[in-house]
Amino acid sequence: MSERIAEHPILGVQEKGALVKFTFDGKEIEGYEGEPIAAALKAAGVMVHRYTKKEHKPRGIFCAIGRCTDCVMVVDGVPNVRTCITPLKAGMKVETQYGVSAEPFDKQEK
Amino acid sequence: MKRYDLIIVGAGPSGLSAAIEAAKRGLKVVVFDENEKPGGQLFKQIHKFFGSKEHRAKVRGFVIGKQLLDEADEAGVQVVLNATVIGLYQDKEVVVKMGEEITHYKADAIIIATGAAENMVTFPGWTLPGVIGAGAAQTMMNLHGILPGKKVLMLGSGNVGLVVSFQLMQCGCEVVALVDAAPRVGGYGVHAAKVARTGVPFYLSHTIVEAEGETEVTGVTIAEVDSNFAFIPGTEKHFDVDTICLAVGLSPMSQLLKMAGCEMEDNPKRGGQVPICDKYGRTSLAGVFVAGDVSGIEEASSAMIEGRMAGIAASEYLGYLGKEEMDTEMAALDQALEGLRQGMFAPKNRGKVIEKTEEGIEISTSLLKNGYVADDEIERFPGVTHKVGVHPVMECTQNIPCNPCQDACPKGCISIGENITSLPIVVEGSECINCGMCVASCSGQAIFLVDEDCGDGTATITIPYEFLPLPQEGTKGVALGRNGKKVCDATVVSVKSAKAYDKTNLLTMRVPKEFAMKARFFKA
Amino acid sequence: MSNNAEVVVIGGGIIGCAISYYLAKRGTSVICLEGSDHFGNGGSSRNGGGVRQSGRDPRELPLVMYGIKNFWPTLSEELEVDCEYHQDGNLRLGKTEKHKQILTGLTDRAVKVGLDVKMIDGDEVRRINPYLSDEVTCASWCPTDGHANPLTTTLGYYKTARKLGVHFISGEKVVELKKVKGVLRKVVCASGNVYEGETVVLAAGYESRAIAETIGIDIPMQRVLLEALVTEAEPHMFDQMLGTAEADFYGHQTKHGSFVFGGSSGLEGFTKDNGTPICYSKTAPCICRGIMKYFPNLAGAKIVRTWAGWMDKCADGVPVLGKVEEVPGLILACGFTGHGFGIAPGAADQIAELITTGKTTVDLYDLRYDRFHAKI
Amino acid sequence: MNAVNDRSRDIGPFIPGPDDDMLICRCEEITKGEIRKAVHEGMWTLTEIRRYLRTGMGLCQGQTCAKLVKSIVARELGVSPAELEPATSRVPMRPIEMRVFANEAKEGEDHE
Repeated sequence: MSERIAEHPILGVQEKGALVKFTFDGKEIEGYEGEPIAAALKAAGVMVHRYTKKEHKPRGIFCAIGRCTDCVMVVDGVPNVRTCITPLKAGMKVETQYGVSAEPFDKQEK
Repeated sequence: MKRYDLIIVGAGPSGLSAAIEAAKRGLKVVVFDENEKPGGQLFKQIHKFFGSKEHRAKVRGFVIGKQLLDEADEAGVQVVLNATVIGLYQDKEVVVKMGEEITHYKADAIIIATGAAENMVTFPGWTLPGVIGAGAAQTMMNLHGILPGKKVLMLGSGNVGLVVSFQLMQCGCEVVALVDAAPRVGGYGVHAAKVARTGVPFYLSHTIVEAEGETEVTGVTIAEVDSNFAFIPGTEKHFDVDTICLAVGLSPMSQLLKMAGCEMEDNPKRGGQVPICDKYGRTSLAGVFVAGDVSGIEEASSAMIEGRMAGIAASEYLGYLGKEEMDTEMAALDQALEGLRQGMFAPKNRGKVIEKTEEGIEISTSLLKNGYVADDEIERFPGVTHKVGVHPVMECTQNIPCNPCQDACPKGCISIGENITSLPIVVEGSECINCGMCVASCSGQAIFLVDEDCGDGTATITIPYEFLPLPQEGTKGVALGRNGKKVCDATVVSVKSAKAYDKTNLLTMRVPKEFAMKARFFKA
Repeated sequence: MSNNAEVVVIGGGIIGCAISYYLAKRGTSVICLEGSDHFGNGGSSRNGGGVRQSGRDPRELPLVMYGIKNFWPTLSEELEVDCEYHQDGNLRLGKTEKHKQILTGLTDRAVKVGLDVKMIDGDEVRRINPYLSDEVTCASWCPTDGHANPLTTTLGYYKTARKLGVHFISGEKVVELKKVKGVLRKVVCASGNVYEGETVVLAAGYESRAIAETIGIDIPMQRVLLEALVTEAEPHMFDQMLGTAEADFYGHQTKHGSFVFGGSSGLEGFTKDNGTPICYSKTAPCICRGIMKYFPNLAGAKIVRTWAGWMDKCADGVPVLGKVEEVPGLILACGFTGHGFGIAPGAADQIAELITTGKTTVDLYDLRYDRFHAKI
Repeated sequence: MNAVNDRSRDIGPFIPGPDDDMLICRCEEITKGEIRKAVHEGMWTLTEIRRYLRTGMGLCQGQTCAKLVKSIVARELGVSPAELEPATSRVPMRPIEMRVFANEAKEGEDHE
């Protein structure tokens, strides 16, 4: 089963932007321009958006409306970007966030 | 500084309704909303609304959203999207973030209509990816066309939990269980029944022991709880799921009011921290009004009326409307709001255990415990009658403010009467023409057209059907009972889709006649 | 519980809590009254966390030097709370010739009192903190300065003093001080409760003024709203405390990773309030612009919170500390003028020493209440 | 507001609970045990808890955990959650980049 809803019994076929490419941790994947980054990642099967600073625990989408800030990632080098409300653009570089950095913990100082 | 007569924060049902009323009276109104799309939660609500005509009943939430937007546009309201109000300051000043800049605005009156935020509940593993809010699920599937998960466990049997469970199934997810720590289903019985009859098991007096998984949810264990909400050992049940959806209530999102120095109170009946306000939304700060969930959690239908009230009150405050005129308008709205605040789910009845309907009929205990009315209970409700030929069977068993069915029947077969919360009855001597309008118009999907004896040993049952793929005529499958379990084999006789049905397809199935009053869902 | 104690401390901020702590440690019984609902609710929770000596008036400098030498380095262990004390120096930044003059003046005066502080040029500033922009052309550099967490430090004093038996009461707003037979004894609250002590310490920030007036003492201070902002956690950048020549911007990066920066819009003292320390809509943007001139690479850092607080600005910019000759039994500890956090341990210890022994290790003469005179 | 609150009132000893390691504040990763312990150390208001532990001070500013913290503190103090004043709300309502906060639009512009 696809992660995207092809046709919805009430909403029909949803309008989407152009299909574009972006990278997630260096891997190229596709999503629709203008949809939230989190939606494109979810469609591609990505569940873990970040690992927490203190306990290094995985987090993903939780509220999906920009409030809980659990889904933040490093986007184009900027940490703490709320992916659930940030529209996808072609060529975006999306990275898993470790603490507040895109560097995995074992490569971080201190 | 740019100044408006009225600034409204939040373009949801209450904010837009307020804006329309104020703009119609000549106020210069702007509505700021942080979202990309207006309408607030309306655009995630794809079910048909309850209420009566004046409450826009039987119209789907997202369509109401569009209607409100059109009306706002017509009235000259300026709706600014992607505009986050980051603060409410002294002198009725707001600072709004739009794109790469912030702007200061002042207004002579402000209406805060920021809605609500979801409550959360903790259990081991609640921070794992795959544990999501019910609002998140709605956002993903109804706004972004993404499946929230494939196998989902829903925690919470309030209207949100029930409605979202149904929506999850509509987009193709499997809902493995609906769980609530409370001993009774919290939401409308009709919402529960339409979920239960598809085969979703309800676990009341149960809650989550643990969400399992290393980097994401792979399973969940629930267990029964006693009256002190302590787990009963040995009652654990495990489900393989990839998603756990939390629908455990809403809290008013009143932070802007608090930061501005508005007098607040913690009112559990209104869902938490709310501004102290009168019934028209006037707060302790002169010229600052509130409307909708921010002043107390209710349905979107009530939020729209509250919004209209606040819009009118603000118009009067600024001298665009005389006091007498306001009083007249408010009287009508008071009545409309009062109409919605009736029945067993009314705010005044929150927390009360209601055992009998207004008609004196015992409420179905199975409905409250299992999500469906048991076969031996259904006959006691007035909408369930027997007749030769096709006739409506209305499995509406709780007093809720809703009456579209009585207007839907062109032949006047159905009556609710004066009291909007009354259970529908079949009008004696009326003649059903099998048009299906009642089935399609029932927001609770609780009306069926049944021909109990077609003369050949079979019966036909017409059910509302809002799933894909749509079964074709001649499809053989099974009929499920109210409890979601197979009762017999069934064949699809016809599937009707009409514009007037508004996306609710009417599926008619043929079953052996002894199952006429038992079969309520079709599974291919 | 009894309403009597050897000492009644009015004010549950860091000064009041720390005095209570150092008194309790010396075996003195203490009642500490806080007017608001929360301990540490005034300037104690609303400051930049600076623990610095440089840039201070020579009259209060010995007291803060005493505190940095004797208390700050071991405070976390003593209070059993992470005070997040960092002694990594303070850069007081300048961009113009005028700034340089101000900083040089401050530095010269501090050196005379024995502080290790010197002027450095822009290049050296950027060797210490490579993130600073080229606009910075000079700074004073004091390596023994630092910063700490005002929230945990203040509540740490409260917690530890409470454990030692100090009787803390919040929501107890003092409305009157009363003498008994010529000596201050009674502390009357809005609730109707009356507390008695042999000594009464007034450490209630700006509120001290109105309370002192009830016994005929007028402390020349004003209330000024100061604002600050906090960013999201950022990767670690630097550990120094920062300030500027004109004191228009100050702050540091916390252990948590967030930056805490205070600043001003120039309209302070004229902004109004609605009874709560509410932020002024134009200040935070102004602080942001200020910060970005010093730290261009923080432009993308997200602000998660802004806050405002009142400082008790004394007429001559240093606190009023010590006994009041004309009111036996009264001790003042207020008027810290926005820099009361770093000095708190030293000041509080000395007040406790004064109460228990009648004398102090550090001379408090320059900070006495009787110092105020007309200029001509 | 401003009710007299004697912090020496006996609320009983801190008794460790089986779910003390449950995470409550998702942003700052503060556990139930830490919150309960703070109450016994004298932090009796949500504002004090917040300042002492950082609950609700993270990226989401308490949008998710405020109600949870409130119920834990109330239970520990033996009072009703409604008696506890929520911690103050602060500008900005959502995280905002410094360059954006700094960038005040010219006055009087419209958004047609």
